Amino acid sequence: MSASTAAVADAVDTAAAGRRRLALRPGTWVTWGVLTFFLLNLTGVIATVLLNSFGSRWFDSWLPGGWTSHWYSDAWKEFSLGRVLGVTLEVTLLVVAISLILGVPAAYALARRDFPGKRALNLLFVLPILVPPIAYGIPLATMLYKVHLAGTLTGVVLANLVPSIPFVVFTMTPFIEQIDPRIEAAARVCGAKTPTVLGRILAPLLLPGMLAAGILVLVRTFGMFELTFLTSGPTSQTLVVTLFSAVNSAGIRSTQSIDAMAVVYTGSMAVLLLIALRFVNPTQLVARSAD
Amino acid sequence: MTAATTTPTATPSSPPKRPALRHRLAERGVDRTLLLVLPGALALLALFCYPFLYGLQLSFQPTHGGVLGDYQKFFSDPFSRKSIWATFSLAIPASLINVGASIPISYRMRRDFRGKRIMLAVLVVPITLGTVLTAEGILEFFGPAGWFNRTLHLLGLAASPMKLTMNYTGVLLSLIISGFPFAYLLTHSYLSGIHPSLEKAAATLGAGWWQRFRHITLPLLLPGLLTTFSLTFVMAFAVFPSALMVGDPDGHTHVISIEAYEAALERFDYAQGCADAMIMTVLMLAVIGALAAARSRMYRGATGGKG
Amino acid sequence: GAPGSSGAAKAAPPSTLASTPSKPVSLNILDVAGNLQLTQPILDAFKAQHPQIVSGITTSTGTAPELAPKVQAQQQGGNVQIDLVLTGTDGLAAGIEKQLWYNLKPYYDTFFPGLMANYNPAAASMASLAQDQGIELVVTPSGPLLEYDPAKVATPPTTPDALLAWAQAHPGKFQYAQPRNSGPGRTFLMGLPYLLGDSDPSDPTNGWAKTWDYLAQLGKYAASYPTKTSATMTAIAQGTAWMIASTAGWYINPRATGTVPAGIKVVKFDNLTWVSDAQFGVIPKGIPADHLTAVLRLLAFALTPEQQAVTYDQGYFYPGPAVKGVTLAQAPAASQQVVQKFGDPDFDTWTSSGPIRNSLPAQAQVTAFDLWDKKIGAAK
Amino acid sequence: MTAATSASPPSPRASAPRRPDSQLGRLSLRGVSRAYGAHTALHPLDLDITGGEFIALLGPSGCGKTTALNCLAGLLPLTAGEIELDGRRVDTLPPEKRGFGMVFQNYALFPHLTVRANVAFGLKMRGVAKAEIERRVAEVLSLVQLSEHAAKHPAQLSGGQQQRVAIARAIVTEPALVLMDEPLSNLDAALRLTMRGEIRRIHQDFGLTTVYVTHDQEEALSLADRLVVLHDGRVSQIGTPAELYERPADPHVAAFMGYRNLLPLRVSSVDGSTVVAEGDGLRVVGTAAGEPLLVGQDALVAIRPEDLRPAAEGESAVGEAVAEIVEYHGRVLHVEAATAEGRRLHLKAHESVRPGDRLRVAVDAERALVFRSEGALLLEVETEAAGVTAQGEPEAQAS
Amino acid sequence: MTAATSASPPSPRASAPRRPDSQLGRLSLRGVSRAYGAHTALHPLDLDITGGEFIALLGPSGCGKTTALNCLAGLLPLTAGEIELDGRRVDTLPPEKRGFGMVFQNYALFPHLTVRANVAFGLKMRGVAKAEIERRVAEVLSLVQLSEHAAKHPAQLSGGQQQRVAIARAIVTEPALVLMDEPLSNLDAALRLTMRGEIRRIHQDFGLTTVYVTHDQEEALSLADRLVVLHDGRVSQIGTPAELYERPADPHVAAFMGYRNLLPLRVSSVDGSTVVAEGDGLRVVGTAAGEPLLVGQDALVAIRPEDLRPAAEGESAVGEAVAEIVEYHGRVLHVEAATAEGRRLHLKAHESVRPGDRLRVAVDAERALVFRSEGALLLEVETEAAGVTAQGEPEAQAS
Ligand SMILES: Nc1ncnc2c1ncn2[C@@H]1O[C@H](COP(=O)(O)OP(=O)(O)OP(=O)(O)O)[C@@H](O)[C@H]1O
Ligand SMILES: Nc1ncnc2c1ncn2[C@@H]1O[C@H](COP(=O)(O)OP(=O)(O)OP(=O)(O)O)[C@@H](O)[C@H]1O
Ligand SMILES: NCCCCNCCCN
Ligand SMILES: [Mg+2]
Ligand SMILES: [Mg+2]
Repeated sequence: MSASTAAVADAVDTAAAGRRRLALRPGTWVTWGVLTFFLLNLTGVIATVLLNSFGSRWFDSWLPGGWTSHWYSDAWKEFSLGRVLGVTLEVTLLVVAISLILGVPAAYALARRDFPGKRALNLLFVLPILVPPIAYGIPLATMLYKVHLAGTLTGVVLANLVPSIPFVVFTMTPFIEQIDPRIEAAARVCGAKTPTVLGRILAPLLLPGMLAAGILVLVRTFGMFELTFLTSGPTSQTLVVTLFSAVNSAGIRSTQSIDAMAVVYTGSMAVLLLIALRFVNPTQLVARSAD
Repeated sequence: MTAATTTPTATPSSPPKRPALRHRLAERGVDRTLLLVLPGALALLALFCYPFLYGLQLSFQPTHGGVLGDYQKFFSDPFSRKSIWATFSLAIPASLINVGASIPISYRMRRDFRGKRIMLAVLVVPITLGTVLTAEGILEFFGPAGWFNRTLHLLGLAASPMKLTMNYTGVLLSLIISGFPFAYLLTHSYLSGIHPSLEKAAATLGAGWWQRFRHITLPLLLPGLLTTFSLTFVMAFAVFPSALMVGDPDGHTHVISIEAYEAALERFDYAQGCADAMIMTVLMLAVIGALAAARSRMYRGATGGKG
Repeated sequence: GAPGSSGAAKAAPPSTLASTPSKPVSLNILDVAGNLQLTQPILDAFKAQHPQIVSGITTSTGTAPELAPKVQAQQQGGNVQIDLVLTGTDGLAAGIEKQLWYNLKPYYDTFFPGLMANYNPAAASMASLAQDQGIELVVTPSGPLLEYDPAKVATPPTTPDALLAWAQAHPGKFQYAQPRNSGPGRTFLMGLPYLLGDSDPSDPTNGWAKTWDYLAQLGKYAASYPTKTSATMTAIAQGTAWMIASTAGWYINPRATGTVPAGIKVVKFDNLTWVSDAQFGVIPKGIPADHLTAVLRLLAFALTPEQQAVTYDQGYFYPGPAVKGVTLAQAPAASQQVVQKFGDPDFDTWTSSGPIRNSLPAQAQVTAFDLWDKKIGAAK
Repeated sequence: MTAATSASPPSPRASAPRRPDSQLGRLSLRGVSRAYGAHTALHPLDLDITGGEFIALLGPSGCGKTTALNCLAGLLPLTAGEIELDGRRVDTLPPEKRGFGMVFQNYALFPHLTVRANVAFGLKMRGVAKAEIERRVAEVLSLVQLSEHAAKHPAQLSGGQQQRVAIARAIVTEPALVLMDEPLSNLDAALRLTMRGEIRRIHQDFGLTTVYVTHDQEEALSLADRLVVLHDGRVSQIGTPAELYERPADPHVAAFMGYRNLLPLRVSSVDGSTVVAEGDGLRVVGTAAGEPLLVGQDALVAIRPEDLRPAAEGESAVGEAVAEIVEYHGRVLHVEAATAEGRRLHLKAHESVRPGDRLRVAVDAERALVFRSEGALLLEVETEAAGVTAQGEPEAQAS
Repeated sequence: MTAATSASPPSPRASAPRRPDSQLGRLSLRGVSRAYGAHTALHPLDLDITGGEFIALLGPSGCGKTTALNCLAGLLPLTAGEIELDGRRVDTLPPEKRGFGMVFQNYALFPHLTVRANVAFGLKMRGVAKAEIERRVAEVLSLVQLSEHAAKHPAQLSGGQQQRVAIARAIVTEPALVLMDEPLSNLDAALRLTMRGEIRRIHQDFGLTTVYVTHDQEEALSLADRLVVLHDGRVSQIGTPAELYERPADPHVAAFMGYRNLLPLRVSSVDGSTVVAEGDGLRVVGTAAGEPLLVGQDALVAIRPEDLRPAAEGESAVGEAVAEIVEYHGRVLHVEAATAEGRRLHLKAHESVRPGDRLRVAVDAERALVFRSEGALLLEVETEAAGVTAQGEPEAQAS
């Protein structure tokens, strides 16, 4: 990789430039070394799980002793993955839809207006991302029990909205800020009323942003363990919680079928990720302009 | 929220009263557009603030002892008190390693090269792995008979397998695997926000690469690094499932979230669980606040080419 | 300071129940013992055979420590969502202490005629732990046993002293998991007082002097104590441990599923006193009468000999059946094959040769675990 | 030096053959003003605009031009005052009801719509029939010479083309009034010149009434029938290009109109409108402009560089200065010279002048305007401030 | 119309009294060129720069100006050629070793350092003693009139002030050569004028040798001793301002130098250097420029607007045209007129002209330059292309 960075433009280079690159070498080597080491380990971590899920058994050896796919059917049956995936899908889609409906307008107002109390409001929208989910999840679960929503799908969706709404707000903000307010003004001057401005001008322009935010919330909700764990019941568990219970609950379970479930989980995430990366730059998955 | 919709108070001086108020509010940015934040804000008030305050209030109603009974209990029981140490001793090294490694790597990766986007995409993968797969993978890969130890053995680097799982190291590894890419991508985006012409300018002024880094890039990057540190810290501080799965939850990785979880959901002592959660929040916010304070004392302006 | 508090927990059970729910109900079953491994086929069969009773069965899994708080929270919220809990002695006892389960005695005559008489001796003995607040479903004499890799251990120890000597000769190669979280670990712990001749095997605090002393010795040479049994299984599978504490179920099942190589062998201590283990179905107070009826019908169904035979399973809780006269020959063919292939031919003679004792009551177990943590675990 | 005769301005400017009638009779602004909190961005503005006129709002950055335009468009509510269109009050109408057209500084094209759809947008909003829309859009696009780009998206167009789309979009609805906010400021010099011509041509051809905001006096002078010069939210002067160019009402307007020499002197004698001002070794015989002057008062004398010429033999000179910087501007040289007392003079020279040459300069009395000075330091401050604000706010802090 | 006499250019321009000696004797570029992959951004460039000279690199966007400057600064390695500074080869040195000063288009001020620290940076890097640094920074800051802003951060300064900090930073180390990349392009018109003067003054006062990149011909003409006009990475012409202004080497340079009328005609007769070109009802008697012409060849006739004047009675006119757009520019009017055949002519008028007036225009033969046409369509294409590329890339699509 380091060769390709250097190669492109500087193919016909002067001696001086060559000398300068030479001087940078140790640092470059260390850097790429660290990165390669990290990626190798990462690959190893993923690959062992993947291989194990297809291995009939894997003891003291480099590779499994035989190959099979029955762990997947086992896991599917044992953990009722069909139902769990259905619930997961239902929860995530609801969370995405609701957090977009609540988050996008809020993001719009926050991005476009300066008003007294905006700092407090911003804080309200930042805190749920900063405070550890366990810390507010425990009282939230307690409250949901009181109102008979704990253990229900509704309860899980409500809990997951807490980090998702802020996430939509902060993902959307740069997208909204990119849109020149004068475009809205132009539409108005052209005779467009508010609904038309929203529907014909803003919505199409914000669509990439909403897709990005939606997919990111989808990915996050799919993987949100703590809140779902604290608030879900038997019929409202998502895949990640089932996966955790499978690892942690009593009983003898073959690691292979757990790994098979983990692969199903990661596979679904990877698909979502690939879709997400079509709309957003990788750095946007973690970075946002709002901090 | 705001007085956007309240009835106008009489303003005797100006004859057209209604427009004047609307105008005065509009001047301060208050108009009907603001109603748009209302649903989202109300949802968070109901689902975040209210439960949080409810938990706070609950934490002052312990089953035994006075108002502060549960807080006293937390701090007087050495086992629970030690969870603070366990949390910090994981979160701080993990964040330092993640941010520290991100700096040189993003510094090198600034130039454009073929495959950069793919490289970045690969780095996003761990964020989506999920704690369970990461934990399983760590157990298997770094375990005594895992590829990691087998490779060490093959290379003659270790006589007996290193114990890297079910202990502090395991959790640290999982925090690095999930946290490093996150820190890297953030650092990368902060770094690419620094206009390359600044370093070029420094070069024409006689600064070598180290001086350019030391005097120009680093100071400009520092606020971003602090933010990155804060966010990685937040993630590491909240560590929960992996502390259970690849750690030693009754010992060195008995972090504060486990303490809170056990109090509330294994001992059915919600008051204690809430008190633990409050302690956790306060500690976390204290660290974030300190970092933010440090950050506010630094240069935080534009890092584009222009001043 | 518990969230809300309603009278649901104190609600008296309905005194009379119809024999069939007014309309088919959907049941939520929580398994905190791994019991579904054995009983899932029974649930499926019940659902298939009694659509007029259940319209659906949802199962989920959890851990025993979470059980009581979860049920308690639901009961106090007046919103009990769990109709049946499948639990070991730990969850059972925690609920009894907090009065979370229905007393089922009033329904014995209607739903479980001749219940106690039908249990085999080991099961009958264990059933007393339920104090009529749970229906025992399966039982196993459990252990303690030792599993070893014959490629590395030529002659396995058969006495505690021999084990200690072997561990001393092979430091770090003997392993058992933390008793609090591991069946084999706790069976090993509860079996030692009998093997060592301690003064009162039922009193961990005052009667286990030899045991604690022995474990402290052993701790010097044993490998570290993992939090889960499966870690010890992995260790022996991967060759990092050569000998581990085990039980009948843990010996057969992982080898059958391929988690542990089939070549691993088991050995029993001389003069072994078995420590039995059992699993129960308990019903949280506060579920609707129709659900209660359905659950009771389900539990009764599970105790029929045909269904009990299913619990031979893949040796997971070997043998499994709690009811008299259910033999391996009645079990499904696949089950028979597994047990024949991966079980030890001597198992049946072993279990009939030694005395079988109940495992400690839950409270005493907790005491024992705390002591172990303090005296043994903390020393590592 | 040649005595350039002032060209008489082409007063009723437009006379293109196919010029249609204006949609608008008269637009009246009465005391229109706007405050942002405590800061008054636009002090009461009175202005009557006749159909077909081209009005330029001119002034430095931050003087309130955009504010005024947005008030007209309805994008900003007024703090006070009213706007009447042919006797009908419009200031209470939302922008979409006013029926004006507007061209924004950065064009504000709808990026997701094609050129054609951008232009058609306003007609669609008005519910014009489809066939009619097509016809009118095609007509306007051909007028702005963009017919072959109709299917493109704005991002695929050059700056000048985008500019023309913005104009087309604003005029396709045949609005009573077209508002333009610095429409050329994002273009480079050459293109700005070309587009300036286009705008004037479209204004004439379509019979538009146009209010045009700019901070470029050359642009304003060359385009407008009438100019409104704003300063700090207040009107400094309203007049035709020639009026402003020849008779600026105050030193601000003068500075804006190219009177680059602004000399703070003291009035030494007054004779009717002829005033003599002296100071620092300089002596100017000039014409009183603005308010009457008294002997002894501080004055500000405004002279264009092209009006300062070498003094003839025996002629009384303004003063003597040494050329410091000589810039070549093709046919003329621009000279910056300093007097012994350090005063800087800007002048144009047609002969060869070199740095270091001593120059005796003179000015015709009617070319030197003498204003009453509102404090001697004002000039300095003013020049500096222009430097600061002209650049606009420093980049917003990223964070 | 007045026949403006061409001013003779002030050749050895500088002669300020306290002018120090230049640090540089001679800088030679030999075949300096640079390619990006297959695209050659800069074709071999030969140039000798003498100490104290002010050289402007002039050309439209994308012509390779920045590339050339970056090659000089060492920020971009050369593809071929060498650079010698007083006989010492410097093109192999990294930028930090060359000791040149550079002013970037966007200033590239260090935003986290105060003005003082920005200026001191280069001295600090060279390990100059603290007291000495302080002295020299103070001196330079007072020279650029920023002493009272020394403690501010760049973001707190106006554009012009930032500009001056950038210059101060580049010159404080007394570099052999100062490189400036469009330093004024981000400023508004008024400030640009002021800062232009400053740059020239600093160049003189400090005895600098300066290479200045711009796409603004007026700026280049007014500042530089010598201009290098680039076109598509190749040198079109190198010469003094007057040479370029009066004798552009090709139509590109002419267009750049303000010959706004570029008429594609056909050569009808050649007599020594006097050429007659005709077409579309126009007839121009002009002077051959560039390569020699033959009768019947396509030619491009370049005339400045200010050189087109009303034909005198009986004088043979270039042609007749109807005024279409008349712009008021103070003392002169700018007229755009169209011939019956649709040709557009740009001219300046000092008398009153109104749209619709018929004009007979003439030009002095020596003011009309006749170039051999490199294809008749070239002009059209060229003008359009300038419009497109001058704006730079169209705004990036928001999304
Ligand atoms: N939303 C606002 N809130 C507060 N003050 C404002 C606002 N908009 C403009 N101003 C202030 O009002 C004054 C006039 O602003 P305006 O935008 O009308 O100036 P302008 O003449 O258009 O300037 P420019 O040439 O820079 O566009 C300025 O001082 C500006 O700072
Ligand atoms: N890094 C690069 N890779 C490939 N091509 C480049 C690169 N930098 C510049 N070019 C190309 O080289 C040519 C010259 O670019 P350069 O930046 O020198 O132009 P310029 O004259 O400075 O233009 P401008 O006035 O727009 O700054 C252009 O065609 C440009 O597209
Ligand atoms: N500025 C980055 C904020 C992104 C918040 N997401 C962090 C949580 C990742 N698990
Ligand atoms: Mg404006
Ligand atoms: Mg450039």
